[in-house]
Amino acid sequence: LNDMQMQDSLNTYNGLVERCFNECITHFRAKDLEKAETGCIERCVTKFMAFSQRIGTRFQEKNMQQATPPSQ
Amino acid sequence: LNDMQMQDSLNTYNGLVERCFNECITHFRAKDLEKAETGCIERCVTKFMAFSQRIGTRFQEKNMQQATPPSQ
Amino acid sequence: LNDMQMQDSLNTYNGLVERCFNECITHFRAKDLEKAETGCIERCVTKFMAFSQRIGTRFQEKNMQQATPPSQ
Amino acid sequence: MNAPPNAEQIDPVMVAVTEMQGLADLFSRMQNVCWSKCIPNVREGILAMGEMSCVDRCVSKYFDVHKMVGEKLQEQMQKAQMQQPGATPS
Amino acid sequence: MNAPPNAEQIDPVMVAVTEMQGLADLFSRMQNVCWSKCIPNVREGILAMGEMSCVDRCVSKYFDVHKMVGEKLQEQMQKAQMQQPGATPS
Amino acid sequence: MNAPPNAEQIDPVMVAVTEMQGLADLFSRMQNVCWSKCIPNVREGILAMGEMSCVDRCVSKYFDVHKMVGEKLQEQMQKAQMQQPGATPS
Repeated sequence: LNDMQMQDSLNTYNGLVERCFNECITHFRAKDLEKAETGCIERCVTKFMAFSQRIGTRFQEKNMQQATPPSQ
Repeated sequence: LNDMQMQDSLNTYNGLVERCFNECITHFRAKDLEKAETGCIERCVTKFMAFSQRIGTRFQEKNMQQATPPSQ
Repeated sequence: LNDMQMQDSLNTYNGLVERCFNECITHFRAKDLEKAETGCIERCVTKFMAFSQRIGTRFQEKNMQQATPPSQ
Repeated sequence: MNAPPNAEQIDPVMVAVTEMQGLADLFSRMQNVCWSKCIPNVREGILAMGEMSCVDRCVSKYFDVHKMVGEKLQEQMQKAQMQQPGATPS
Repeated sequence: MNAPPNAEQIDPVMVAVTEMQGLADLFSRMQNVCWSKCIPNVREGILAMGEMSCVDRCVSKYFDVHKMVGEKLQEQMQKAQMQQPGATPS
Repeated sequence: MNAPPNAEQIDPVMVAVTEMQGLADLFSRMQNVCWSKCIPNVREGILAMGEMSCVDRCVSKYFDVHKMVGEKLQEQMQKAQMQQPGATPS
């Protein structure tokens, strides 16, 4: 279970990298990141964190609402 | 193995939800599903079941055809 | 670990099939592959192998560069 | 697979783990879908008002669709078990 | 996890499980691809005639591509083992 | 895999496996992204010069983004732990 959580956060991390890369990196004329790109990445991460927190809260609210307690 | 099957059907289920959501939900002006959306979801599930049955049958035919019996 | 590697190469294989299918198969007027399609698949696999080798080499270079030796 | 004989078929721990994985999978798909539906760009590092309410509604609708698909699936499977269609024209 | 010591390296059960997972992965990818290639919309809750034959051909072609890619991969890997290219211009 | 009973919670083998899976996941995502960004078609069976340098730069940038996202994430999480926002307007 612990391993699963580690796995999960790794997936989130790698997923975020992919997302922000796709969002912010549009050309390959040079091998280093440009100023505009690093700025975009920063905003992307910050925004994703805000998004993630909000969607996580809503998800849990909904999930609790929906869950019927098992009768054991 | 049993767990794997459970996992598989969960993936199919969650995948279907994603598919039909993308297909049928196009705006977020309200938080409840509209009539047009629920109708679309229903057709989406029915159609997917038909699709799934057909593709599953064809897949198994092909898979058997291709499989050479192991000589053990 | 061994199983994981097997799993990985299976994923790569299946991923390549999907990639080349999407790249090369554009219509379903017949059930057999056409000449243009098989040619495209061949180039797709060859190109992917070249791509894969190059990106793998670059990845390892970068990964080694970045890795700080663990202090145990 | 040579686990103690009787715990094999319905291991409650595995059921719980699978359920959690199902929930995690649901969440991660919902997250992807709602991001692409509600977040058109990252020109700002904060969520705009409209984006916030879009996210809220997206979650709400996603849960509704999830529930509806589940019900519909069960209904369809029951129907399928009862009539069992045979002919499949090509 | 408490498996008999020496069955560790090439556990036939694991091989079978991996094969099944490979097949499941193949199926699920094929399903996604053929859905997106053959089912343009869900305006009707049934498969149209044209969609049915598209699905059949899609499966057929997918298997052919799968087989072809496998053969081509093996051929390429053998070639690669024989010549081993060194220079990679940047 | 036959670890001593109490090493259960932080099994170093599992940590290593997870790390490797993380790396494999990173590689596979990078491979997909760089393929779609750098390889516009397969009209030729070889990598063109421009494609090669695109791949090299893509890998380089991907690693940089990976590193940057990691740093930014940690920074954000520390900030979040310090202020703990309460109100979430809908």
